[in-house]
Amino acid sequence: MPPVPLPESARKHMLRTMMLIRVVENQVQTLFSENVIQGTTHLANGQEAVAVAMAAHVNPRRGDTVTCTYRGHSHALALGMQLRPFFAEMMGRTGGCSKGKGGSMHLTDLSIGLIGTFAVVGAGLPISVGAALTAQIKRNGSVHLAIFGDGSVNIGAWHESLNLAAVWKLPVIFLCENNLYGEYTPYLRTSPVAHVADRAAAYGLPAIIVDGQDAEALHAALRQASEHAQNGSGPTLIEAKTYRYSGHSRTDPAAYRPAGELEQWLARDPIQILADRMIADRQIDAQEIARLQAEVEAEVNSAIQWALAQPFPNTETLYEDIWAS
Amino acid sequence: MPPVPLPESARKHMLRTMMLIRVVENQVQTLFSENVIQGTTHLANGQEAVAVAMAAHVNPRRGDTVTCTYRGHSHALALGMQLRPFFAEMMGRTGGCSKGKGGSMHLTDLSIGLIGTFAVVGAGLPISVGAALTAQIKRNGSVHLAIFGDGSVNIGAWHESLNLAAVWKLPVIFLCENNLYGEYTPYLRTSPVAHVADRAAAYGLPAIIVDGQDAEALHAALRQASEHAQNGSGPTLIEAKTYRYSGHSRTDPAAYRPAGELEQWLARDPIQILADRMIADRQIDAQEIARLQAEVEAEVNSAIQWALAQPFPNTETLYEDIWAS
Amino acid sequence: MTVLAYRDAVRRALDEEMARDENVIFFGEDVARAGGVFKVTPGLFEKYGEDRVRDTPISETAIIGSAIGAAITGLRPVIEIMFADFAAVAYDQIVNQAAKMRYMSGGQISVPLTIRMAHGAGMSFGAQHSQSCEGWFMSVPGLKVAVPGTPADALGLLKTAIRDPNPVVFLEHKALYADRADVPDGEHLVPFGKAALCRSGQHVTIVAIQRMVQMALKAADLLAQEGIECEVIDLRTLSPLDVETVQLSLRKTARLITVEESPLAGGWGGLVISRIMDEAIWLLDAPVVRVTMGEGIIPFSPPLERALIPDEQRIIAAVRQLGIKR
Amino acid sequence: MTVLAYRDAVRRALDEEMARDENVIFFGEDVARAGGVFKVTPGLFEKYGEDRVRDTPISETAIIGSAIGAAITGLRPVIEIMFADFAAVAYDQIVNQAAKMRYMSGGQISVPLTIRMAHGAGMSFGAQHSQSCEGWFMSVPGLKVAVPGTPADALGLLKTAIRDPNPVVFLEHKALYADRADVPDGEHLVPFGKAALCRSGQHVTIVAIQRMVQMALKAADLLAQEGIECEVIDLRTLSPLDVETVQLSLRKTARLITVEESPLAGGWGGLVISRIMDEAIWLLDAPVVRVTMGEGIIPFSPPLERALIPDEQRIIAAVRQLGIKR
Ligand SMILES: Cc1ncc(C[n+]2csc(CCOP(=O)(O)OP(=O)(O)O)c2C)c(N)n1
Ligand SMILES: Cc1ncc(C[n+]2csc(CCOP(=O)(O)OP(=O)(O)O)c2C)c(N)n1
Ligand SMILES: [Mg+2]
Ligand SMILES: [Mg+2]
Repeated sequence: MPPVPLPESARKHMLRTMMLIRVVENQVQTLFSENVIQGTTHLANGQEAVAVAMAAHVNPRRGDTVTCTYRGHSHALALGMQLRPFFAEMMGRTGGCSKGKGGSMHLTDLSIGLIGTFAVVGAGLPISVGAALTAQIKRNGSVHLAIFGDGSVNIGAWHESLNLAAVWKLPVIFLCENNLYGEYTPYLRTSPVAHVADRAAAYGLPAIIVDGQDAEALHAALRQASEHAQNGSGPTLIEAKTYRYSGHSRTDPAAYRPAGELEQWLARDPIQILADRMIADRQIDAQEIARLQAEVEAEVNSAIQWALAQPFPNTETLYEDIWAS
Repeated sequence: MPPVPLPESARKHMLRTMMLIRVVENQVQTLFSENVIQGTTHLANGQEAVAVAMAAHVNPRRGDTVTCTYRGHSHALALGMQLRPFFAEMMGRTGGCSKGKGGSMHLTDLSIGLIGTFAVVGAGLPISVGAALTAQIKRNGSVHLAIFGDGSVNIGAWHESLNLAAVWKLPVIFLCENNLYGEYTPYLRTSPVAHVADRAAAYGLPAIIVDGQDAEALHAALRQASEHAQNGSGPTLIEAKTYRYSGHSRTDPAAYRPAGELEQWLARDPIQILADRMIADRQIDAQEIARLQAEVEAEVNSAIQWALAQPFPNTETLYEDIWAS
Repeated sequence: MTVLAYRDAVRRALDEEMARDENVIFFGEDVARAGGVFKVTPGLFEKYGEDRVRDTPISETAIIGSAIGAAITGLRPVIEIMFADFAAVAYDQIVNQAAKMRYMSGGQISVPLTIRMAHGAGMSFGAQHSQSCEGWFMSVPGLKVAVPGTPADALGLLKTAIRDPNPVVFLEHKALYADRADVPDGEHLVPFGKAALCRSGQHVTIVAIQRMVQMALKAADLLAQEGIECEVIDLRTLSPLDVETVQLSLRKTARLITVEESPLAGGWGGLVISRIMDEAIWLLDAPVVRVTMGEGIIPFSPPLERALIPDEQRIIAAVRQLGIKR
Repeated sequence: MTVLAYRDAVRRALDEEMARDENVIFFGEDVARAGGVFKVTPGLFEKYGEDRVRDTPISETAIIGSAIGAAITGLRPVIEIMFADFAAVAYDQIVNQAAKMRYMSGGQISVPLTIRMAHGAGMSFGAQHSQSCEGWFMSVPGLKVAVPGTPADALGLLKTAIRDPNPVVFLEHKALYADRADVPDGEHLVPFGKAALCRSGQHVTIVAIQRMVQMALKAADLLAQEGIECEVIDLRTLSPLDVETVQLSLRKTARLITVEESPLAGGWGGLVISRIMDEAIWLLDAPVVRVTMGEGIIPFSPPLERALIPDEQRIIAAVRQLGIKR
C-alpha cells in the first residue's frame, strides 16, 4: 500500500507525536536503569509510525476501542494518554492511569478507547472481537483495533479471534506490528510462511502489507480497513513491517540480531521519513523540528518530575478495585 | 485426488473392515438404546472409508501412531482393535481395552498405535505432533496421524499444532473428516472458507481434498502424504469430504439436516462404492458379500455376548492406573 | 409456585433477563438454533433473534474473550461453555483476563459477564466431561462462583449473576437438569453469599452443594431413623462464601462434614475449614470430615463412577465416625 | 559442596540428565539459542544440538501437547513455560490430558514429562506475571508438583522429576533465580514427598515453600531473640505432600502457621489442614493461621506488591496471635 499524502496539520500532529513517543521511550529506558521504573518494560522506539497512524483512525466518542500488547507505550500515547498519568503508572504511583496497579504492561484509559495493553500474548484479540460485537449489535458505526506482534500469530487465541470475527463479519482491524522478532527469536524460525499476511486467506480476509516506517502508508492502509469494517464487510489483516530499535525488554542487548540490521532500519526511521517528506513539501524546516523536539522534551521532563513527586499508593487501596458494585 | 486401484486382497480387507465397522456402529446404537452402553457415543457410520484407508498406512511396528476424536470407533477397529476389548470398554467392563475406565470416548490401544480417541476437541493434534517429534529425533521413519472433524479446525490447538509441525517439518498427517457438521451446526456457519483445505496455505502446507466415501481415493491421498512425511518434507493436510449417517451423538435425531441430504449421501455409501468397484472387477459377488456380512455379524455378536459376560471392574481398581511407577 | 425443571429454570432466568435488558446477549456452541446440547436454551434464538442469540465456532478462547470485550463495551453477555472441563482450553481468559482486568485498570473496567457451564459427575461421561470444576474458579479473586442445586436457585442465582457487574462463573450440575421442583412465580432473585439451610438438626452440620446436597439429605433421612439429626447446608455460591451460616450451625452441632464432588485437593472444603478455623478450633467436638473422591480421577465405567463420587452411604459412614452420642 | 545459583542448579540438573539419558529433550520459547528469558539454560543448545534443544513458536498448547506426545512415544521431554501464569492458555493439556491419559487408558500410557515454569511474586511484574500457581496443579490427581526453594533442591528435585514416569509440574520461583547456596557435588537426587526441616523449635510449626521459607526463617530469627522458637518446614513438593513431617512437628509444637504466596482460596494450606485434621483437632492449642494474600490480586506498584505478599513481619504478627507462653 503506497503512502497517500495527508494534510499538513495531520502530518504535523503525527510527527510531533512520534517525536514525543521517542523521547518518552528513551526516558523510560533511563528511568528503568535508575530503578525508578521497576519490573519490566518493552520499548517501541522505531515503531512509532504504526501507533500514530493507528490513532488517527480511533474515535472514542463513536465507541472505537483498541487493545494492544505490553509493547504499548506508543499506542497509549498516540491515542492521547496524558504524560502525567502515564509516567505515574510506569512508576507505580498515585495518579497513574491505573492507580499504579497496572504498570508498564497494563495501561488502560477508557476515555481514549484504550481497553488495555495485554501482557499475555494473544489475549487482547478476542477482547477486541467482543468490542466489535458490541458495535455490530448496537449499530454505532464504531471500529475496533487489535494490535499484536509477529510472534503472537502462533498462539491459539489469534486463530480463534480472526476466525470468529470473519464468520460474524465484525468491524475489527487486526493490525500486526511485524518487527521481525518475538523476544529473541526471529520471525522465520517460528513461522512457516514469509508474511503474517499470508495467513489472512485462511479466514477469507483481505490482507494488506504495508511499510511500517511510513506513517502515511500506514494511514492509507488503516483507512481502507476502517471503511471495510464500517460498511459491514468485516475484518482486515494489516501487516506493518517495522523494527524495534531496542531489545525485547528491560536490559536485553539484542545480541541475536545480525550485524548491520539495526543500522539498516535506523536509515529508514519513521520520524525521519515523515520529516523529510514534510521538508520536501516545505511544511516544516530543521528549526521548527528542533523547536518541536525541545517542546516535547520539556513536556516529558515536566511530567516525569510531576510523577516523581506523587506518593506511592496507600496500602489501604490494596484490596480496592477488585470488585465492581 | 482420484482413486488408484488397489490389489484385490487390500480391497477385500478394506471392504470387510468397513462392513464390520458398520455392523458394530449399528449394534452400539442398539446397546445404547438398551442402556447396556451408558454415557454417550458418537457413531461413524457413513465415514468408514476414511478409517480403513487411514489404517492401511499405519504400521505400529515402525512406531506409527494415531490420535483421533471421540468419534473413534471406526478408527480403533480399522487399526485392528479386537472386538472383545472394544465392546467390554464400551460397556465399562473388565476386559475393556482401558479396563472400563475410558469408555466410548477414550479408546486406547498402544499395540495398534492408537494413542487415544480424544474427547476434548483439538486436544489430540499437538499430541500427534509430539509423537512425530519423537520420530524425527529417533529417525525411525515412522509416520503419525492426527484425525479430527471439520468443527475442530476452529480451536486454537489446531492452529498451534499445524504451525509447529510445519515449522519443524515433522512426519505427521493432519486428516480432517469433514462430515459437514460440528454437532448440530453446519460447517459453513462456523467457517469463513469453503474448504478446510483452504487453511493449509497459512502454514505453507500441501493440502489434498479427497472424496471421503472412496476408500481408494483416500488411500492414494494418504500414500502421498505418508511419503511426503517420510522423505522429511513435513506435514500434509488432507480433507476428506464425508458424512455421518447418524446424529452427532446418543439420541440426536439430526433434525437440523436439510431434507434429502442424508439420502444423497446414502446413495454414495463407501461400502457400496468399493463393493461395486470390486464387483465390476469381478473380485467379489453378491453371494460373497452376503457371506462376509454374515461372518462379521457373527463375530460382532459373539464379541458382544462375551463382553456382556464380563463383570464390572472391582472397586479396588478405582485408584489404580493413576500413577506410573 | 410453578413446578419447573432445573434446565427450564435456567432458561426462564435467561429469558426474563433478556426481556428486561436488551443489553443481555447469549452465545455459545450449538446454543441458538439447536437450543444447546443439554436442551437448556431452545426458543431464545427464535424470540430474540440472531443478533442477541448466536451459535459460535468451537473456539472457547474466542467465546470467552469476545464476551469479555462485549461486557467491557456495554453489553451483558451470557455465554455457555458446554462442559466446564473445556474451560481449561480458555482458562487464561477467565482467570487472567476477566478476573483481573478491573484491578489492573485501577477500577476503570467492569466485566459484567456470566459464564454458564455444565459440570459434575454421575452421567458416565468419563474423566473429561464429568469434573466438578468449582475449584478452578473459586480460587481466583475477581471471580464470583455460583453453584445452584435446585430449580429455584438456578433461576434466582442466574438472574442475580446476569445483573452482577462482575464476572460470574455459573456452574450448572448436569445431572440435575431434569430435576423438577417448585419455583416462585414472579420476579425471583437469590442473593450471592447466602447459604440455604435445607434441614435443621443438632448433631452434625453437613455442608454441600448441588447433587451432594441431595445425597446429604438422603443420608439425613436415614440417620434420623436412628435419632441422629443432621443440619444440611447448601452453600449456593462459593465466591462469595457464606461462612456465617456454617459457623452459626457449628455452634449448635460442634461437628462438621463437607461433601464435595471433587478431589480432596481441588474441593472447596479446605477453604471452608480455613475460614471457620478461628472459632471452630474451640467449638469442634470432632475432626472435620471431608467426604470427597480423594485422589481419584473419574472413570467411565458406571459402577466405578458411582463408587468414586460420594453418596449417602459414604456420608453416613462419615457421620458414624464422629462418635455422636444421642 | 559447590556454591551455585538457583538458576544454575536448574541448568546443572538438566545438563546432567541430558548427558545421562539421550531421551531427555528440552524445548520452549527462547530457551535454546538465547538460553531463556531468565537465563537458566544457556549452553544446552550448543552442547546437545538442535534435535534435543529447541526454540518454539509462542504456542503453549502445542508446546505442552507435543511434549505429551513425545513422552508417550519414548522420549523424556522437559519443557519450559516461561511464566506459570501462561499455563492458563494451555491448562487443558496439563490437567485434562497429561494428568488423565494414563488413567483413561487403563494404565497403558505413561507421560514422563517435566513442565518447568517460573512463578511467584516479588519482581514487580504485575498481576499476570507474578502468580503462585501451585493451586492450579496440585488440585489435579495425576500430576506431581515440585516447588524447590534452594539451589540444592532445585538440582535434586529436577533430576527426580525428569526420572519420574509421571507428569511433573516443576515450579521455579523467579525471585530465587539469583540466590546462591551450597549444592552437593556428584549425583544429587531429592525424593518427592519428603519435606525439609529447616529449623527446629518447640513453640510453633511454620510450614512454607520457596520464598516464603526465607520469610519464615527471618521471622524465626527475630522471634528467637524473644525466646519463641519456631520450627520451619519446607514442603518441597506439594504432590505428593509430606503430611507426616508436619504432623510430627505438631506433636511437639501444637501450633501451626502456613505461609503461602497465593490467595487464601488458591493456596495449599487448606489441603494441609484437611490432611492433618484427624490428629490435629486433638493436638492444636490454637487455630491454624494461614498467612496469605487473602482475596488479593497482585498489583504492579512495588510497595503495594510488598504489602500484599507475606513477609517476616506478617509471620511474626501471626505467631503473636497464637498466645505462646514461654
Ligand atoms: C501466552 C504467552 N506466552 C509467552 C509470553 C512471553 N512473551 C512476552 S512477549 C513475547 C514475544 C512476543 O513477540 P511479538 O508478538 O512479535 O511481539 P513484540 O514483542 O515483538 O512486539 C513472549 C514470548 C507471553 N507474554 N504470553
Ligand atoms: C474444546 C471442546 N469444545 C466443545 C466440545 C463439545 N463438542 C464435542 S464434539 C463437537 C463437535 C465437533 O465437530 P467436528 O470437529 O466436526 O467433529 P464430528 O463430531 O463432526 O466428527 C463439540 C462442539 C468439546 N468436546 N471440546
Ligand atoms: Mg515481534
Ligand atoms: Mg464434523
